Amino acid sequence: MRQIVRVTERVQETPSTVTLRFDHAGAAAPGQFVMLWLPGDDELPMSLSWVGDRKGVTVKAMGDTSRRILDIPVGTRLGVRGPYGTKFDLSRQRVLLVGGGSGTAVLAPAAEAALAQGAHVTAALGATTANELLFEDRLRSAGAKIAVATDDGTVGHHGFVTELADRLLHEATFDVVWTCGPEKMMRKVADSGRSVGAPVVFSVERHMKCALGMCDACSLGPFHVCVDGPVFPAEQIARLDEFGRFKRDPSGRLVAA
Amino acid sequence: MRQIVRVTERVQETPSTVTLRFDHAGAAAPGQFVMLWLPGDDELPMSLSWVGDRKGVTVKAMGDTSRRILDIPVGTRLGVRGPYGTKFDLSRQRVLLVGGGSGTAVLAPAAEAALAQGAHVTAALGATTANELLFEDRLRSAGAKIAVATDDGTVGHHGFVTELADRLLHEATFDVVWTCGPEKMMRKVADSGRSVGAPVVFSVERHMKCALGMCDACSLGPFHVCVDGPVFPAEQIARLDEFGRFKRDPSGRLVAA
Amino acid sequence: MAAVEANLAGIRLRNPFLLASGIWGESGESLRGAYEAGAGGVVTKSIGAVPRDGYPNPTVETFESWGMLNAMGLPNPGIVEYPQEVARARAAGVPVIGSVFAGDADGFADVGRRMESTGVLALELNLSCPHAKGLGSEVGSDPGEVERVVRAVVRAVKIPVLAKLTPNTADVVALGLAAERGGAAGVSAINTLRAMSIDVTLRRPVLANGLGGLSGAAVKPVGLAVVWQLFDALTVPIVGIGGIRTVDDSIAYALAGARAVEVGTAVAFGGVGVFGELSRGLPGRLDELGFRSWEDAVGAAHAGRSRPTSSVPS
Amino acid sequence: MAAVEANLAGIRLRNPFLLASGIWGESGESLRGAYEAGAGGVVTKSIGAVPRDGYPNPTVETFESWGMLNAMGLPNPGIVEYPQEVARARAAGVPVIGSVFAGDADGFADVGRRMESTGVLALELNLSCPHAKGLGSEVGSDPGEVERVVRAVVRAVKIPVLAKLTPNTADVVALGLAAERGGAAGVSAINTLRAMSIDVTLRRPVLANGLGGLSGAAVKPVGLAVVWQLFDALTVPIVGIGGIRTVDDSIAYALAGARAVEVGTAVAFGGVGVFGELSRGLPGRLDELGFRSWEDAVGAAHAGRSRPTSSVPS
Ligand SMILES: Cc1cc2nc3c(=O)[nH]c(=O)nc-3n(C[C@H](O)[C@H](O)[C@H](O)COP(=O)(O)OP(=O)(O)OC[C@H]3O[C@@H](n4cnc5c(N)ncnc54)[C@H](O)[C@@H]3O)c2cc1C
Ligand SMILES: Cc1cc2nc3c(=O)[nH]c(=O)nc-3n(C[C@H](O)[C@H](O)[C@H](O)COP(=O)(O)OP(=O)(O)OC[C@H]3O[C@@H](n4cnc5c(N)ncnc54)[C@H](O)[C@@H]3O)c2cc1C
Ligand SMILES: Cc1cc2nc3c(=O)[nH]c(=O)nc-3n(C[C@H](O)[C@H](O)[C@H](O)COP(=O)(O)O)c2cc1C
Ligand SMILES: Cc1cc2nc3c(=O)[nH]c(=O)nc-3n(C[C@H](O)[C@H](O)[C@H](O)COP(=O)(O)O)c2cc1C
Ligand code: FES
Ligand code: FES
Repeated sequence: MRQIVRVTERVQETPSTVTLRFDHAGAAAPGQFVMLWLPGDDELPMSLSWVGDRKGVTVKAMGDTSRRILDIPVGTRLGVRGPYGTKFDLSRQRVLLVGGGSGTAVLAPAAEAALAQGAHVTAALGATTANELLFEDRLRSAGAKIAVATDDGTVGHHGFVTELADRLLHEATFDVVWTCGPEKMMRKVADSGRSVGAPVVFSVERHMKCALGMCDACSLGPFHVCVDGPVFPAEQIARLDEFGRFKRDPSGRLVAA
Repeated sequence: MRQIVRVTERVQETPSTVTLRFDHAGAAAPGQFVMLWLPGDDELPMSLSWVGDRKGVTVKAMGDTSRRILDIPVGTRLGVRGPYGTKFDLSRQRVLLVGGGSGTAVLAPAAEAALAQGAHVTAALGATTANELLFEDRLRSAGAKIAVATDDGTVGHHGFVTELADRLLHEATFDVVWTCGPEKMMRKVADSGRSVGAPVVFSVERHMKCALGMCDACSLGPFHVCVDGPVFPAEQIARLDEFGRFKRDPSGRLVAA
Repeated sequence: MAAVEANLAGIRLRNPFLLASGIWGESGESLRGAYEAGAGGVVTKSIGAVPRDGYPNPTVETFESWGMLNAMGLPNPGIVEYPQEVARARAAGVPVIGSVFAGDADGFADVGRRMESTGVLALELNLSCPHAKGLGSEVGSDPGEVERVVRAVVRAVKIPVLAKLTPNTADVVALGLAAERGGAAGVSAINTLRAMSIDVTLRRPVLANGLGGLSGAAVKPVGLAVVWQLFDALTVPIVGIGGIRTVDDSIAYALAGARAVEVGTAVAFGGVGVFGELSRGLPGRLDELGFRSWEDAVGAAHAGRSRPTSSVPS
Repeated sequence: MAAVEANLAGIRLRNPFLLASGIWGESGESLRGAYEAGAGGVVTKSIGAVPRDGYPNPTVETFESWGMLNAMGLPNPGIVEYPQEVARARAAGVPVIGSVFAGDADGFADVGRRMESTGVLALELNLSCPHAKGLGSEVGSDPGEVERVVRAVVRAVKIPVLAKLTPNTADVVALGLAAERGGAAGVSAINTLRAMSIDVTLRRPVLANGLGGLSGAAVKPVGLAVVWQLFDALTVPIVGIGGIRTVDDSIAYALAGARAVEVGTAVAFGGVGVFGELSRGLPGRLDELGFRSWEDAVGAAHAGRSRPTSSVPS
């Protein structure tokens, strides 16, 4: 079930973020993820930032392993399991994306697919600073309207992307909001969505081991993010005590998020 | 792979021979056999005397197990593996059957199928004595011409069925001869066939265990009767030193046939 | 309809299907989810004295639908934090069996006692886990150690103690008898088979730990043989484990001698809904096969036949 | 093209694929057939001092295409009659390894000596067969017995002696080291895993013997783990066995440490033509994977990585 692929292209998206492309024939839909194995090192869940036969993942330097993944050259062999998990429902017409940091990785292919089907997509992108904004050009050239926010105000709204999203939701009508980023951020987006009656969909990250709905590493309330998610309707998730407050560490302990 | 079936009908064909019918959906062709398991007892190869979904085997009392099979009542559960093995080629127009004893069991469904396709079938049946003749009525009502031989002369030709077959082969032209019975008998039929240029096909019996072409119990020269046979062109088999002279006992030793 | 209640060492279960240890067992809500899906009860992840992260990924490999290889490395939140998970499951009325592991008899007794105080109905000792320093695989495969560990825990707690045995042994009956001598109220078998996967392209083992444990359909014939042999030798009840996915699989274990069964890998291949299928399907199938109850089927394949030799042929 | 010759304890084989003992091994013509189909050599059925009929049928059960259960019960024509079969295979130029079994060290030495005189290139001792009276499964799973048996045979013959080890053990490395101490020129592993099948309709074991041995794809992960562990501990060459069906399966065994491999159950599932597929496919696949030769791949998964612990997780 594990396929060995070779990295055919490496794109430095931002100072901290790299996209790796590889050939992989498995059927995949926007929202799904793969278990990406750097042989001799760890295996991590990574959303597909490119679906189709020339797939891609977009990795941000977080901890040791992701940092090492950033450094691998074209030609490196990787193990790929999956695609796994739930998908975005692409049938909606007016879509708002709210992406925080590398969270935009999973939203980009969903936006492209929706745009290709004739949807109107607005993307609210947040980052710490201007050059950390991810996939702004990609989304713009696909036909999305773009709004940006940076923590340091180097470009766009000076502040949180959640503020931007709230404004957009009050200015126009959206059939759905897709969001991926830190849980506290997503919870705020859910609140904004509720206040205007727009359904919000989360893409959730949790520590993963099996990705088969077996080992319980990724449990979140009654759900297993690897099979019940990562794409969830916000109302299933946002009300859980744990969400935005706790996550499970590799031992299964609940620790502060 | 083993199906458990129930005996739905039991027909006393001759004093020493019984047919057991059972429902079994596996695709089967005339010539093939099943491994028939009497639970708590042995499992034996048995040709299908009835193919189709209501299958049947026709068992002659030889040793301990076959004797016990003869006594089982309707309703008994049996294990069935298969069907296994090679088939008779039913495309020939003028067919001669030469059946010795229970050997007729495997020839009967082949004859019926050939007759149904418009072939002309002549059956030379041999038995020790008149009431041991197998499937004479069945073959006659299917449309075969019948000739019989008994060792004791109680009916038909007084002597071996091979003599009868030799006469028939010299009287008329046959496209093929199908024969099943003791190996010495089949070898004689092969000789007769060769003398008139009629191809002869054997159905061969050997001690079997796996029926999967693995354990070597059924080896006959370079062949494994369970997968390469039991239906063989005579020329592949008749020239083997072993044929008609030796067989392998359950330990694998070559013993006199 | 045939009755499907199971009685395992005095514990009454609504049906014989238990969630196997290590599957859906880290969080109380998952334990509850398995029960609500139809399980008769649950066995927790194996819990040790302190939190353990387990091995790095890759920790699993699947073989089509017939096998699963894993080397999780016993990740667990530790017995200090785990009680809150048991509490959550118990609050929902779930019958919980607490699985524990440790490096020696004293360690087992200590963790076992603390697990008992969470209110679990029984303990299952994971005697088939071999990476505790200083003892290694001897814990589970040395009858003397098995007896010592079981005795220490039995003395430390009041609830029934089940010993979970390894199939990686020449003589599982000796291990089962040792557990019985130590006072075990029952034995569970099997844990996974020592196994490995190698990627030829990468020229390396797939699992980060190299060696792992095989589970799923592939080990069902092995688990049945173990339960069969144990049933012939022991008097305590046996919990059958290994490759159970269908009602017939579970009945085969019952016939071999299992009084309850655990289901693990099937959850990965078919989802937790497998417990619904099993619990809904069992009564009708027992009827069809002529059993009045699950209990009626336990050990029934041993009746009336000359017992097979315990020899391995070929 | 990569070279595929294998050198097994001094025996040169045109390719590393040997017919496994017990498959197509009773008749000389079958041995020859396997060689002509493409095998590099053949191992005979295990031969004892006297003819044995084996167990009554049913002797086999298959599980889809991933597993095979058998309890043949070591049928064999006995060492008095078997030489004519070896002679027939040798006359056709087939490299033959003679598999033998017996109840004790003297018996092994005696049958081994008589097998040697048939002109086989090596002996393989079936130390994983446990129904010889008086010794039982201890022959194969007690390191002391393994060493004694191997030493007795090594003293009695001049040809290389391979010890075929059982996977039904807690510590296969101890068995391998014992064989090495006894003077074995190599070890073969694995034989089948103790296993069983039960028919729920009939309420009885399927095999006449009750217990049997599991082989086929299901045991490949187990065989790989055994070969891996042996390679880390032994200096003698290892013959890898268990579930090999494809070229990649065989290369995985090479990477784990096997210098040659045996193929058994794949013959039942795919016919003897499997040897043609394997021998034709190996050179190109080795090329693709960057190996200059089969020998180059042997043990290659051990290189340059920290060796995994020999612990079984979960
Ligand atoms: C379904 C799913 C999809 C994912 N998709 C992507 C993706 O497309 N791109 C991507 O870069 N990552 C993605 N991740 C996260 C990724 O799997 C790793 O968790 C991340 O790369 C960090 O791994 P690490 O081993 O380098 O860091 P670790 O050593 O595990 O952690 C290092 C530091 O990073 C923090 N950290 C780890 N993970 C996260 C996180 N998810 N969010 C916030 N902080 C974190 C830790 O708290 C710690 O401080 C996804 C995760 C999931 C579950
Ligand atoms: C492919 C195949 C198809 C078969 N089809 C049928 C069938 O349709 N009907 C049927 O009755 N039997 C058939 N047989 C034979 C059957 O499998 C048994 O061998 C037979 O029933 C005797 O079994 P037993 O255990 O009762 O006798 P055993 O105890 O094995 O032998 C008892 C005595 O019978 C003799 N004997 C055994 N088998 C044969 C034989 N095949 N020919 C001559 N003498 C024999 C033995 O030499 C011995 O003297 C078939 C065999 C094969 C391989
Ligand atoms: C991912 C995984 C984790 C496991 N963890 C444990 C564990 O912590 N403790 C334990 O006793 N058994 C553990 N096991 C073994 C199972 O409980 C069970 O004995 C084995 O998998 C066979 O059953 P199955 O085929 O139904 O999975 C684990 C198995 C798997 C697949
Ligand atoms: C039908 C059958 C018979 C066997 N007989 C023997 C035997 O006589 N001696 C022996 O050492 N191994 C015997 N084995 C074991 C095989 O040689 C081999 O070790 C095992 O089947 C694993 O390999 P495989 O998966 O390729 O079959 C037998 C296996 C089978 C399936
Ligand atoms: S990662 Fe194992 S259950 Fe989700
Ligand atoms: S019966 Fe086993 S090879 Fe034919």
